[in-house]
Amino acid sequence: MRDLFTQATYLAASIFFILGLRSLAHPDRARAGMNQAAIGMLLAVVGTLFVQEIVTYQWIIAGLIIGTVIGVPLGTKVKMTAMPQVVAISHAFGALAATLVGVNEFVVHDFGAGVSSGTMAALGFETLFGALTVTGSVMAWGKLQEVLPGRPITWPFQNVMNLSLLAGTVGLFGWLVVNPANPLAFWLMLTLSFLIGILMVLPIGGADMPVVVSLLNSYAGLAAAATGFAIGNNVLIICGALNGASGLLLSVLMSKAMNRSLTNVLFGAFGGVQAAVGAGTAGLAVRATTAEDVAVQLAYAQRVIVIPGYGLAVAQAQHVVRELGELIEKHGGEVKYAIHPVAGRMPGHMNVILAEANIPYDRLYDMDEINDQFEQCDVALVVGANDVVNPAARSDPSSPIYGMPILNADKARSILVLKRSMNAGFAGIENELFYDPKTAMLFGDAKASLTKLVAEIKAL
Amino acid sequence: MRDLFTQATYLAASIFFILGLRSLAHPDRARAGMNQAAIGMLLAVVGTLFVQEIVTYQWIIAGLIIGTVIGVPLGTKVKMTAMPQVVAISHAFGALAATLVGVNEFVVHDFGAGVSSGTMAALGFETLFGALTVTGSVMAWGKLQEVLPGRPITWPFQNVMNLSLLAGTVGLFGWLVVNPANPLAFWLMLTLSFLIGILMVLPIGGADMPVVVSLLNSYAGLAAAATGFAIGNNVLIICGALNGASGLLLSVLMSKAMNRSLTNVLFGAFGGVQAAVGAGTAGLAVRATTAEDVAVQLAYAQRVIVIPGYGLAVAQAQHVVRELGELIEKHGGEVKYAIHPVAGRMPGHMNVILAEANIPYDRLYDMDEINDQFEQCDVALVVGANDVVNPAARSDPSSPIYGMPILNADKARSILVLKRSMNAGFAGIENELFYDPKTAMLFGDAKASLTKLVAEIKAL
Amino acid sequence: MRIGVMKETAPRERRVALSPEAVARLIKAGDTVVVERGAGVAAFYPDEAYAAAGAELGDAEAAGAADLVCKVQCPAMAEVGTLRAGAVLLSLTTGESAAAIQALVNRQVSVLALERVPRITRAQSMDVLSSQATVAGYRAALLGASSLPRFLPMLTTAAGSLTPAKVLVLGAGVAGLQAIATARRLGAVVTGFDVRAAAAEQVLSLGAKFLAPEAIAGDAETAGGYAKELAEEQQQKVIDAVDGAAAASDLVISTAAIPGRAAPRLLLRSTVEKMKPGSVIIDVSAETGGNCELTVPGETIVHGGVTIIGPLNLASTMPQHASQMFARNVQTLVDHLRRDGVLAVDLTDEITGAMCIAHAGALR
Amino acid sequence: MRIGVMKETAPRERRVALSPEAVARLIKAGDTVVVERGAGVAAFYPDEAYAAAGAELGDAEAAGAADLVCKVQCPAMAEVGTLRAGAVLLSLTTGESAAAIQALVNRQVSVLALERVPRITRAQSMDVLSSQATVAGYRAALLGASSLPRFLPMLTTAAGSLTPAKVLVLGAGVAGLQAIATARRLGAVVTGFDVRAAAAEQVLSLGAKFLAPEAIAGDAETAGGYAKELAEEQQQKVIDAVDGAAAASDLVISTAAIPGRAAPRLLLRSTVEKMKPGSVIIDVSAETGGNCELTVPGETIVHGGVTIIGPLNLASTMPQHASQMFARNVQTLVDHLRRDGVLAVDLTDEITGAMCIAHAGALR
Amino acid sequence: MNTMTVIQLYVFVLAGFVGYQVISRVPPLLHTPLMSATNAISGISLVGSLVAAGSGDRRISNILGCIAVACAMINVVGGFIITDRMLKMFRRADKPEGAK
Amino acid sequence: MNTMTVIQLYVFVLAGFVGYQVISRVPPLLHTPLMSATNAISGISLVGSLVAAGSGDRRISNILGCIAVACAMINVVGGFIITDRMLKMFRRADKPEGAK
Ligand SMILES: NC(=O)c1ccc[n+]([C@@H]2O[C@H](COP(=O)([O-])OP(=O)(O)OC[C@H]3O[C@@H](n4cnc5c(N)ncnc54)[C@H](OP(=O)(O)O)[C@@H]3O)[C@@H](O)[C@H]2O)c1
Ligand SMILES: NC(=O)c1ccc[n+]([C@@H]2O[C@H](COP(=O)([O-])OP(=O)(O)OC[C@H]3O[C@@H](n4cnc5c(N)ncnc54)[C@H](OP(=O)(O)O)[C@@H]3O)[C@@H](O)[C@H]2O)c1
Ligand SMILES: NC(=O)c1ccc[n+]([C@@H]2O[C@H](COP(=O)([O-])OP(=O)(O)OC[C@H]3O[C@@H](n4cnc5c(N)ncnc54)[C@H](O)[C@@H]3O)[C@@H](O)[C@H]2O)c1
Ligand SMILES: NC(=O)c1ccc[n+]([C@@H]2O[C@H](COP(=O)([O-])OP(=O)(O)OC[C@H]3O[C@@H](n4cnc5c(N)ncnc54)[C@H](O)[C@@H]3O)[C@@H](O)[C@H]2O)c1
Repeated sequence: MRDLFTQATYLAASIFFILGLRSLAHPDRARAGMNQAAIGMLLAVVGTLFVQEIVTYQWIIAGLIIGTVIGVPLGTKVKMTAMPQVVAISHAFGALAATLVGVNEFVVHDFGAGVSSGTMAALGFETLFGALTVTGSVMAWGKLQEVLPGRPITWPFQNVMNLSLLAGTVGLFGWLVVNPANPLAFWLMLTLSFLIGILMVLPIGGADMPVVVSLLNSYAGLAAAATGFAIGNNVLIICGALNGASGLLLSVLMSKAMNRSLTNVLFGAFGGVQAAVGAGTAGLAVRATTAEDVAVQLAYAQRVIVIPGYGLAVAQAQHVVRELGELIEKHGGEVKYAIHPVAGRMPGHMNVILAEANIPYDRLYDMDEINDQFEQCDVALVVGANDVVNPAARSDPSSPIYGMPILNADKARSILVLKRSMNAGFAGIENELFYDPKTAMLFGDAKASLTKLVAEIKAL
Repeated sequence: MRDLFTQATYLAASIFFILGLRSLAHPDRARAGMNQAAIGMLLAVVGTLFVQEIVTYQWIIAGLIIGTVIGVPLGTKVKMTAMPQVVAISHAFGALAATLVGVNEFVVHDFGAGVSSGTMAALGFETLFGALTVTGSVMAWGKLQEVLPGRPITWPFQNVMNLSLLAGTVGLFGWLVVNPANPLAFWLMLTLSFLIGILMVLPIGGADMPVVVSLLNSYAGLAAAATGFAIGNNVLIICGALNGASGLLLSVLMSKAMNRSLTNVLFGAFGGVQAAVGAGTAGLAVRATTAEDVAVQLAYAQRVIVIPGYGLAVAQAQHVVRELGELIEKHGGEVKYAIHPVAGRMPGHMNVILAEANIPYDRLYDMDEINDQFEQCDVALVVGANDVVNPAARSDPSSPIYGMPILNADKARSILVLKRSMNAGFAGIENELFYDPKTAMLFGDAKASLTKLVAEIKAL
Repeated sequence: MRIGVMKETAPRERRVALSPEAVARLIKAGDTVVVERGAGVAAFYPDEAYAAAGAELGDAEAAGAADLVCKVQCPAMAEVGTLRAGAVLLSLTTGESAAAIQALVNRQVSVLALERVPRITRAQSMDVLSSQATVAGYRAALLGASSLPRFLPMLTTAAGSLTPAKVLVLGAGVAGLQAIATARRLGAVVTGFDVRAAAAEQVLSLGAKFLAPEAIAGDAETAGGYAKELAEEQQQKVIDAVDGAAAASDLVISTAAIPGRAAPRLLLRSTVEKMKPGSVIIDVSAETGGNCELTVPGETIVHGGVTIIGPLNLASTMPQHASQMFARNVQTLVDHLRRDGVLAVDLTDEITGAMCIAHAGALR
Repeated sequence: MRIGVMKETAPRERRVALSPEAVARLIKAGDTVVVERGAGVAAFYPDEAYAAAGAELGDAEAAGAADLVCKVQCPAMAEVGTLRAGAVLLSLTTGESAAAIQALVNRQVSVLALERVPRITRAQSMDVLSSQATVAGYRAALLGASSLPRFLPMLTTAAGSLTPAKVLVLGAGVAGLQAIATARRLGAVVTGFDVRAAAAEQVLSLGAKFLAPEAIAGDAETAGGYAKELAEEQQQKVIDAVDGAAAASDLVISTAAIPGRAAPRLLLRSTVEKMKPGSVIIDVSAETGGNCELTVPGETIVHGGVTIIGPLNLASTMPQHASQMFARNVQTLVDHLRRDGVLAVDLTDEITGAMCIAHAGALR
Repeated sequence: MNTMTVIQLYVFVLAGFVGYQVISRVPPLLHTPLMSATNAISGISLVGSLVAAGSGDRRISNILGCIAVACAMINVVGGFIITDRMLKMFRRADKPEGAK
Repeated sequence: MNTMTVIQLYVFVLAGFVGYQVISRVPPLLHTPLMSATNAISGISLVGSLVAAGSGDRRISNILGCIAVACAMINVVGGFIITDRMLKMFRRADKPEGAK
């Protein structure tokens, strides 16, 4: 009866987890969904407390209290900007728990003498993945927190070394499966796993840490699933599988969003294939983005100012830009068009083009009318404009456009630039705005890019 | 070892089934996916043949040969138009197999004396659902094949009668679970189940049979899952669950596509809530459709002729119609616009409106130029036009528009009309075209409908 | 059947009743067409084009001797003699003296008045009022744009931002709607106004705004789709509404008309005086007296910085396409009149009956 | 600083150098402005508007006595005397006799020529050539549309289908592009042509087509963004290409110009004779001799059914907005010339230096 | 209810989830082939039938099993063939070359 | 490999499928919260830790288990709180009334 209750809570918990994750597909429902998942967790814990094997509760209570006392401030006190680090460190703790459970199983079963090969395989798997996740997460935390240097750390023969370590660990694992009662092998494997976690993350750059954390998530999932197999616990298997699959997929998707493959992210430093996304005059970096990535940002923006330029006309993208504007408005945002006096190639070029798409006149704003509003604007969407948003006009007396008043796109909270390349505009000069950390570049023909954005926003 | 092999094939088969069904989300990959599923089925069969319980093969071979000899011609010879019937009948066979397995289990275990309550529950479930699926499918076949009258068959107190029968069956089932060794209850339950299948389908109209077949699919799935529980077979459980869930969802989706709820489809005849979708002057029926339903038709059409009318201008839908046209062209179709001389409310109204959306002049065709091309056109898309496509102008001398040349929309292979209601146009007269069996009506403001169509096509 | 096309003699009339293209269609249908030399020159249809289409070229007498004589304007007194006695005349009969009509009657000429084509669906392709009003509306908008000392569209340039012109179109019939469409195309902010209830939706369907004065009781539309005259008090409401809107506008194009009556007065002197210097009024209804109190038909006057133009026969200022459309209407009518290859004036016919104002020596 | 605005005396000139709005801006910046009575009337800016903006009204002498005198056209010989000796003059200097300039020099007037504003980004807002060319392009398209005997847009009506007019725009500079945009707005099928390579993309960016004659060797663009003269053989290729395109067009708007030289000849008599009767040529370059061989500057001639219009000073036909833009350019220039509230003619300045053609009693 | 049954319940629930998610992505156009496809897959009761037909316990088992096998086989063979024929129609009819 | 393990393998595979499908629908904007959410859920190893901490067999179990419980709890509590804080930012900030 007791067992039945536990099983029922486990089943319910699994369902809650799945539903919770599903709800993340909809920004509006996501929070409610995560509350569901939290309830699932509570159920699983309560269900476990009724398990027959549990005979004493003081240790449990102690652990729960300690964990809560540390966990709550960790979650609440940290600044929003430090979130990725916290996720990494919280992850390390979770993995440590899994590792400890594995070690415990090994220890209590007479140092392996009391387990079958199959169970040992599960146990070993658990310990291996758990351990490397622990150190890997700590390393990721260090890189994100800038305790460790953010740049990839490499040295000669690193590759050979890592591979041999890995081979050694796998060998030990195999030995353990064949002959479980082998404490030496177990402890050695554990140590090597910790080491691998460190070595794996060292050569990856700080900016790629989110991918790493997500991948470690996947490993932690596999460890949990292995625990589930070892102790015959379904909720562990299910959650483990969920995490294993989703973590892997997520890290692939994240790499893709950076226009790189997962292998490139993980082993990029070795092959020297470091993808140079672009470096500006002053060694500054350009942030290239994808329609997918910025679609939600636009959809949920409150105030968007569109800055059309010559490129909009060249791409004949006027109709699509109107569509995008309407879509943002349907999502509750406000869209204005900032018309620079010399945007385009003839006086009134933008007026003609936008009128063709039937964009109402009262959405069009003169430079003087709108220049004060950029500070409150969430996204400045620069469509094929260049010179008219070039801060050099304000700051660089040697520039041919010095003295021309410009649209204050650089004052916006974030800037999204749609153009085909890093090529210059009419005046033939570089534009610092594109290297601004707040700026994301969506490369491609403006019409194509806008069409993609529209499709992405509609698909939300 | 043997068992392990069977289990492995089962696991593989399950994965193949899931992947196969997934591929149905993409018309281009669907066929390949179904081949995968077929391989899965083969694997499952081969795996089963190695099961320890199987000791004799002649009966198996006989059954397989008979099944193939009947099944192949059933699948290949039948006309495309008779497909739904064949699905129904093939379904009846599958359900019969499940029922027979259930009966056999009951019989061989000493007429229930040899089974536990739990197993009996599974067995009973299997037999109950299997049996009602058999007769239900046969009835559906009859209605589709027009062996039985297609109209809903109803009689007084039908509702009360069906409910009491159902209650009786459930009662018997309960009795069996409590006391498995009860052959009388078993046979009675079986008979009642067969009866329920018949009675359930009788009051449903012939046109709704696809929904019924899909729902029976769901029942058959549940029966299979029950079998799986009874004989401890995972592939049966998985396939059963897949079918159970997908059949139910599919019947809900299909009902929705008809703008009705599943309950309305199943019990519509009782409450007299028969949804009158619309009936024309001459008792003809109007076919209302949804954007979802026609999106694929448009996306895959080769030749589309758009007929704009006054409603397009009223809805100010010119920009969206251009977008839709471009989308169809991206899918490889060809889009032309047929401009009737008096479409709209002023000479050249359509020209002005379409020019505003920048639809190139060479896509616009005069009535005389295009009237011969309707016969080759897959879809005539009538957007807010009415009088200019009214066949009464050709055929009804008493009509106020008699003698006016019209666009031959009625000659197209299919016609899709976008308007808000069944209201008349300028001339104030009914339009037969809307009652044409080839015509589907998408009701709503033209701009809203077109926007939906665009979104649906993009989501394909 | 023998068809004659006479050259127009009225001042400012540059159109011709049949274009070479229409002539070709008629000849294909079996008719013979005689065109007076030079008939199409003002509309940029040289005689050679007619000859190439298969027409005979002749003098006025030759054209007048046909069974059916086509003309744009009603023949003046001096021209009546050119027509064969007993011929059928197809032309407008507006703007001509009753005396000329009487002379035609006396000559046993059957007169089919083009402006009387009934407003039914089937006759749409014969309706010259619609086709010529289309031209007039387009020309009115162009004339307005050309007369304004400012841009119609909005323009943001290095030399400052120019606001779009506000255009008010009074009367949203065929001409009014076309004027709205044309002004909108040029980028103006357009408001339309009409007393018929159905007009509001039509104006909106062109993307323009509609000026809705306080509810005008009932609908001001007759069965034929034309407007009827308003009651005194309603008229006042209309004038008040127009007054405010016009004062805020840069360009007013007025096309309001009531068939058979003087054009309704919508723009008073006081309204004009409220308008900004540089504003323009194009009074398309000048022919029937004008919608504006100050309009002088056929002339351009400037009143307190406001230019008021009262153009006459606007369609004729775009003679080629106006003639092409006119000719297509006439040709469709001829096809309608032709029975087995011969001309038949069937007074019981819904269309012919309505058009015929004189037959067999008597006014009808 | 004291600024004077003189009334224009040249025939056909309806613009004024400063609008009330620009006057208000200058006064806000601390200047005093004297406006000659009636200076803005032709542009629909009444004297009251200037007074309301804070200007003093006076006669020509009062305006001429200012530190800085603003005018649209260069003062004629008779007007030179009105200017205070040593004043600074801000005006166009095209089209005026060298004698008048010499007289100004003799009077120690510093002349800043508005047409010489350098074509650099910073000076865009002072460039009257650009702003006035914008007006000219728009007006040329309107003039063309009004002069055509046919519709510009396509129209499908009960009276037949009318094909859209084909418009060819020669020279895709500021005026040409604006003409393209305006004709496109009206629904015409527009083709643009220019010898500068960059123009192709610009024409396409307006949704028009580009006529690309067989590769013209090298690029015909100078550093300033202007075109240079073509070699003989290239010139022939251009003429051939234009010949074919023009023959197929209903309306040709030609704006091709080379600064400081006669307009290039692009339309020969033979080309005009290939055009359809009723076609129209608007030769915006008439002022510098015309792109068409038959153009008579300032007149409208008809040659074989083709109307050829050689308008002079097109910008002035839309005086209100043309003046507004002109005034904004002038005002920005004045702001540029003002240093600590006083007028400073700094010849080392990139813009002032380029504009100054006479200073301290000497031509530069 | 033993552990085995419980874990089978897990399988059932998870498979149901998968089924639901998979189906909800299928476009309406393919609903009919989908119906046919799930029908074909529901022929999996063949597996149960095989065991019955091949068992050595009783003759009745063999007979019932043999009929069941035949019926299930009709379902499987017919179902897959029909589905395939339907899907064949959904190939993009003579897709224009070069179009993407 | 016993039947139990086999059937657990089914559970594993199916759950993997579900995970894959669920994640592939999450928009990129929510990838960071998603990462955080899966991290929180991976705290499920708490369940294993509880069993260890509560077992009566050996003291070592209790101690290791207690540490594991604490660690897992940090993961769970921290993870859920962080996720919630992130998601809070994604509410449509002061959505205009009446807009749908
Ligand atoms: N308005 C006037 O009267 C006038 C007249 C003459 C000159 N100008 C000058 O023109 C400039 C106008 O500034 P602006 O910001 O409008 O234009 P801009 O500075 O010339 O920049 C236009 C940008 O659009 C991009 N682009 C071109 N085609 C595109 C396409 N199909 N899709 C996406 N992007 C495309 C180009 O970058 P990629 O190549 O990387 O795509 C280019 O950098 C000013 O310098 C002004 O002085 C104006
Ligand atoms: N072209 C001319 O010069 C001219 C001038 C005067 C009269 N007419 C007459 O006008 C008619 C023109 O024919 P037509 O086919 O263009 O128009 P129509 O026959 O008047 O039909 C228009 C249809 O559009 C639908 N509609 C209106 N608003 C809509 C919206 N927002 N969204 C979707 N549908 C909308 C209406 O149906 P719902 O209400 O159900 O939506 C209506 O049945 C002819 O009878 C012609 O003789 C023409
Ligand atoms: N069905 C057909 O065959 C057909 C053919 C042509 C026109 N029509 C319709 O007939 C109607 C009128 O056509 P028209 O242009 O020849 O009419 P019109 O030239 O006689 O009048 C022009 C417009 O002035 C308006 N008007 C009258 N008094 C007014 C006032 N006091 N204030 C404001 N506006 C006033 C009228 O309502 C009309 O819209 C239009 O709706 C047109 O669509 C129908
Ligand atoms: N950056 C700036 O500040 C600025 C300001 C104004 C104009 N511009 C640019 O300068 C260029 C020219 O301006 P504009 O309109 O004053 O020039 P313009 O009036 O001198 O000449 C008009 C056009 O005629 C063209 N042309 C010359 N010879 C030709 C021939 N044989 N055939 C065909 N076309 C011929 C020229 O290329 C030019 O485009 C434009 O590209 C414009 O965008 C730049």
